[in-house]
Amino acid sequence: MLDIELLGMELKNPLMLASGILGVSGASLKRVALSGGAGAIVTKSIGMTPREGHRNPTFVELDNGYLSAIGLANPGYVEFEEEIDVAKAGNVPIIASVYGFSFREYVEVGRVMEGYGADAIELNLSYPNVGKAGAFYGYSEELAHEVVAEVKKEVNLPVIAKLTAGAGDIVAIAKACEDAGADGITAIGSLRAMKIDIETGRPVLGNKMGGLSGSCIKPIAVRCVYEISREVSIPVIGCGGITTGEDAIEYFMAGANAVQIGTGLLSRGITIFKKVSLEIKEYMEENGYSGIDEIIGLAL
Amino acid sequence: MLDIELLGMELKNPLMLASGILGVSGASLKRVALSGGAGAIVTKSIGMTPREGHRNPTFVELDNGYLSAIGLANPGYVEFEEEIDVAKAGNVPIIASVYGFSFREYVEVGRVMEGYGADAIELNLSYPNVGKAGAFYGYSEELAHEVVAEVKKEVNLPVIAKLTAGAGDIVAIAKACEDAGADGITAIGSLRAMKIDIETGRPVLGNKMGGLSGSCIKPIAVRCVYEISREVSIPVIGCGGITTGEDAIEYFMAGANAVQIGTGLLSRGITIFKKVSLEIKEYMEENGYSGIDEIIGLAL
Amino acid sequence: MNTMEIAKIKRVVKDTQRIKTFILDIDVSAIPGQFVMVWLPDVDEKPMSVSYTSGDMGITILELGDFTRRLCELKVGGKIGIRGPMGRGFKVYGDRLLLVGGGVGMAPLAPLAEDAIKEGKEVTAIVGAITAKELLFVERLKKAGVRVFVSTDDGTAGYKGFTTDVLQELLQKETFDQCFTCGPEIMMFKVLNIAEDKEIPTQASLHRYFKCGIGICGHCVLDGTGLRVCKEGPTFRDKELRKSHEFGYYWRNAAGQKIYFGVKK
Amino acid sequence: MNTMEIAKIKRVVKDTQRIKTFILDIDVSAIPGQFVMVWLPDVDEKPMSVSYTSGDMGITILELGDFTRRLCELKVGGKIGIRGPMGRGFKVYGDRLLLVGGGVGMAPLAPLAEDAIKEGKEVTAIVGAITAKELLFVERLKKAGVRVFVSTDDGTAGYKGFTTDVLQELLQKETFDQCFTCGPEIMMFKVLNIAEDKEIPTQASLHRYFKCGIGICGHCVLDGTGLRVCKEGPTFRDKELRKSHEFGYYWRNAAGQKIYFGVKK
Ligand SMILES: Cc1cc2nc3c(=O)[nH]c(=O)nc-3n(C[C@H](O)[C@H](O)[C@H](O)COP(=O)(O)OP(=O)(O)OC[C@H]3O[C@@H](n4cnc5c(N)ncnc54)[C@H](O)[C@@H]3O)c2cc1C
Ligand SMILES: Cc1cc2nc3c(=O)[nH]c(=O)nc-3n(C[C@H](O)[C@H](O)[C@H](O)COP(=O)(O)OP(=O)(O)OC[C@H]3O[C@@H](n4cnc5c(N)ncnc54)[C@H](O)[C@@H]3O)c2cc1C
Ligand SMILES: Cc1cc2nc3c(=O)[nH]c(=O)nc-3n(C[C@H](O)[C@H](O)[C@H](O)COP(=O)(O)O)c2cc1C
Ligand SMILES: Cc1cc2nc3c(=O)[nH]c(=O)nc-3n(C[C@H](O)[C@H](O)[C@H](O)COP(=O)(O)O)c2cc1C
Ligand code: FES
Ligand code: FES
Repeated sequence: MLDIELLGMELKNPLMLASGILGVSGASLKRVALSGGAGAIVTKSIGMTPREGHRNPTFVELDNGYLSAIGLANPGYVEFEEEIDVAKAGNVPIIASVYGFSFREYVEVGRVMEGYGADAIELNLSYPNVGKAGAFYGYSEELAHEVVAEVKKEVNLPVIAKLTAGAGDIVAIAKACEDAGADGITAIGSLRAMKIDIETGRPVLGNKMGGLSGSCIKPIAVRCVYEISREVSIPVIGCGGITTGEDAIEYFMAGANAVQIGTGLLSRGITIFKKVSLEIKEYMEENGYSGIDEIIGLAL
Repeated sequence: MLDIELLGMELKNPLMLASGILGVSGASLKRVALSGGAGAIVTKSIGMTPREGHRNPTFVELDNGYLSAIGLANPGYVEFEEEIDVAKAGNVPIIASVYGFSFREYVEVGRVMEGYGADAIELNLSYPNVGKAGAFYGYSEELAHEVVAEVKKEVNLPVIAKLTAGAGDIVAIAKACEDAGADGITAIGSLRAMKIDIETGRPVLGNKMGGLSGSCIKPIAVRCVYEISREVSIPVIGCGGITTGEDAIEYFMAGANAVQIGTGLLSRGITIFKKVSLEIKEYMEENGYSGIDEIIGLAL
Repeated sequence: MNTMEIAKIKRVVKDTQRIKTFILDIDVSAIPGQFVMVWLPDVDEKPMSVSYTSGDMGITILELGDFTRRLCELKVGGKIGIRGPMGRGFKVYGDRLLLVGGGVGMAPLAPLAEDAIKEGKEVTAIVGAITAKELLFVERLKKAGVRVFVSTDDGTAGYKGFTTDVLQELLQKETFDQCFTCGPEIMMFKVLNIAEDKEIPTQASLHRYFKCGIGICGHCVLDGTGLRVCKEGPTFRDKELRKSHEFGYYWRNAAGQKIYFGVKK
Repeated sequence: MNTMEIAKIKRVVKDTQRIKTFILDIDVSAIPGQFVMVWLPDVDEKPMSVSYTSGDMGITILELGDFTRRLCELKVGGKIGIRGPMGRGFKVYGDRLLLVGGGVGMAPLAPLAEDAIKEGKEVTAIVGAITAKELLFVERLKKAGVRVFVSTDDGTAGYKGFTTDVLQELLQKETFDQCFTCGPEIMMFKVLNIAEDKEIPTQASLHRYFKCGIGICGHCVLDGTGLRVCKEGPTFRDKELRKSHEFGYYWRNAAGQKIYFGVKK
């Protein structure tokens, strides 16, 4: 009932683990797939060299969301081969998230991930916390177009561009990515934000600025998915603030072909994928739907 | 203890009513000043011609914020003269918010508001819900520069540019406004977002898209204020999600010289300005501060 | 929190040629005089008084413009969105109550009457309409034990003329502890004047153009007082209305422009 | 919700040359074995075991790198941020308990011992350090009624050698219902092996590089099991650790790269 086909991959349900969430090691990814019930897993964003990331605090809980500034900490693409190997035992499609400080780096890491046996590549053009990586490319139609085009030239896997709502016009950027050959769009990454502790007068995050995730960004993310879905013909993957089946259904109705779940794991545990799957099923049964495709884009 | 001087205006406290909140008539503005205790009041955004705005629903309460799409409904600048007259009995500075569909309209309405005796002008470059008004100008450095420069040429009042975080680089836009002669910056307006009702599969707002306000946008708005304060030398007015003294203090620490309160009125009533003033005072007394200026920019 | 709930229509009653009552499958436990915002997806959302306040809630609609026409097309099983109950309901404290309702203005008054009778109060109602076929809730009131006077503009039932004529006559002979009124604003304005002469405290339920319905946009604010009809109202005491030079003279359209009921004051 | 609280330092105790205990003005009611994330504004935030778990909470810090040096400079009245208590504490069910602590690893074990004694259990502790002056909480344990064995690498106090040597000897003569250990991972690895031989169920408190501390970033996850040290840990049962080929062999640095304790397996 929940199974979908997406970019040539067979997913038992349309719920993916979002990048950067329990995604830095194979053991972790495998657990989310097997015990958690995710339909696909996206790895932590991987780059050319090992990165320690920002100093702590790298994660703060807010009243209605979460701030994070991990700083793209990752072991680098060389050491990540073993992690992908281990993650494969999770028996669900693996989407390798890739970041770079140059077009060349995106291409290089993408190629290597293909070699490791990833099922698709997600280009992180949405990360708000590291200078010339991520959102830097996602803010500009030209840069977004070029990075996608370059990767497409050398990588044969489906390529998904993950975008940010911080860009003035996310629809224009999504179209630029589609033009450049992107096979799908993920919307959205976390939004640049901060928290100051008023007792000490200091920004709480080690990096001062971080990315806002969680239920507070959902209305913005749903809007992005809705606007993008109307303008592109490639699949759109929704992301931002999903904790329940109702949240996911809202995304499908806005035109999402699949969704990713990140910080929702905090309130509902690693098995959130199983729980949300059940909730979607219940809704579908109550309302007489027999396949996810029947609700996709209903609100458009 | 809370009084400030801002752009030549004397405010009994640094808490202003945000534009579009109870701001469409003089009686309403006067009540917010007298019973509410606001230090200054910003009018609804006024344009050249009467506008009925979008169809209802124009306002929806979400889990941790509010969506609105009033659509710049306003009686037009001709009829607004009486409203400003009535509002003056509130005995606090009146900031006239102005929008236009062209540079000329911004200038024209600004000039007329000056004639009506407003104390300052706030250019709405942040409104996300009406095509070629508001955020349209706030998304581009060039347009923002030009609209401010044009208004400054013909209006002698202090001119404040109200910006949106939807712009790719709000700091660049703030700098463009400062270059063009803006006397202050308000950050931020509501953020483009939407809500779909999953029982009916329809977008809830009459306009489908709306602006997100309330506590969920505070971390983004505080970040904008922090980043802008570091780069401009004109006063910055913080706006977004303020409901308590602690919220306001966070903005001051991020560099805001004053703040605006909008949807906070829903949870704390019209007297929110009095309540927040008291909470700020308490904090200052406990921590040994004697003036607001001592906490402004503390976290920078 | 004031979130929207999707309700199903359980029953539709055709009260008059132009008025229908919709009974929904939700219980909002409203105080008579409170309203809900009624959402018709892709069409509009407007305030409606709760005409059945306990148990399954009801709203009673006069077909007027586009929104109410579309609403009145709905059948049993149809879904609408409901936000509420909102605003301030009527406040009853006396023992002898008088209600004056014009047209669909009976909607908030009928549940008020029923509740009052249940609490052992004596209720008299003056119900007016253009014509006999448009009289609303007369049977409902009688069944509840209300003494009912009727007036129609065309004389097809009861007194030929206005509710205010009946009111004036009635108050020659009797007095009441409280008066409640809902209907065209000109009528309510007159009711207030007449009742004030006789020193009967009166509450009126106002209609204004609502956008947010929750007290934030300011489009329903009354001049002179700054009070929000959606929040401090829609029911107001005579004393509150006396402070508003707007009441009885003008209202504001969706743009916030003043629209005078008659000639400009 | 796991929000940060700002705490004031009420008391500073210099436990050894390199270890200090900070008593704060907040009560987090932690279970021994749980940790808090300690924030030093503008510096860093790191996990620390709660060493005084009821009443005013305490943490006990070994000066090691930049963060702990800056922390140890703080005086009474200084402010730090605290998130927690977090993670899973030790689970006590037996009556004869054995604790094996190395260095600052005594931090979570001391409150465990005190609580157990209060509940009438028999507690034996093996406390190890490099040298006599670095022995932590020996007096505290004795005062609570714990039977204490001491070992130092240099023989300046108690047995000259490792805690594991004392353990091996002790288990020749006696047995226990449960064993708890915290300290260098190589030590804990050996303790597990020795206790397993004697069929004594053991719980160990692990150290890993924590970023989020709350179970979302994945940086502290153990290979082989996928368990998060910050969430399913930091205390683990021997059975859980046996499933991880990482335990005793390597950890991951801030970048997530494997760092081997000794030679690569
Ligand atoms: C608190 C409150 C309770 C209400 N309860 C009910 C109810 O129980 N039943 C019911 O049928 N209606 C009720 N209304 C009115 C309802 O909300 C609609 O305004 C009305 O039904 C018109 O709807 P429409 O969109 O179909 O017509 P429209 O197309 O909006 O209007 C038709 C005509 O009515 C005029 N009009 C619209 N609004 C106003 C106004 N506020 N004052 C004066 N003239 C106006 C228009 O100018 C137009 O000529 C209530 C309104 C309020 C504020
Ligand atoms: C659950 C938990 C509880 C803890 N409780 C305490 C406690 O009660 N008291 C206390 O003093 N410390 C405790 N720690 C350790 C503490 O969090 C810091 O890692 C430690 O104090 C080093 O801090 P630093 O930044 O000053 O030194 P750093 O500069 O970070 O490190 C100094 C040296 O230690 C090494 N190192 C750092 N982290 C690890 C690690 N995870 N494994 C192996 N080697 C490492 C570094 O490589 C370096 O050589 C705990 C850790 C965890 C995970
Ligand atoms: C701790 C953390 C780390 C993240 N790291 C990455 C990352 O490396 N790459 C990326 O594309 N997104 C990253 N994100 C963003 C998430 O993938 C996701 O887009 C965001 O959290 C919004 O989804 P949510 O509201 O479901 O959490 C990270 C988010 C968090 C909370
Ligand atoms: C109902 C409503 C109407 C608004 N109308 C305007 C407007 O006309 N002009 C404007 O600049 N901002 C308008 N705003 C945005 C607010 O001024 C403010 O920037 C936003 O609500 C964020 O502040 P808050 O979180 O305190 O509400 C409106 C907001 C709401 C909720
Ligand atoms: S309708 Fe918005 S304040 Fe009343
Ligand atoms: S430190 Fe982030 S999951 Fe444990």
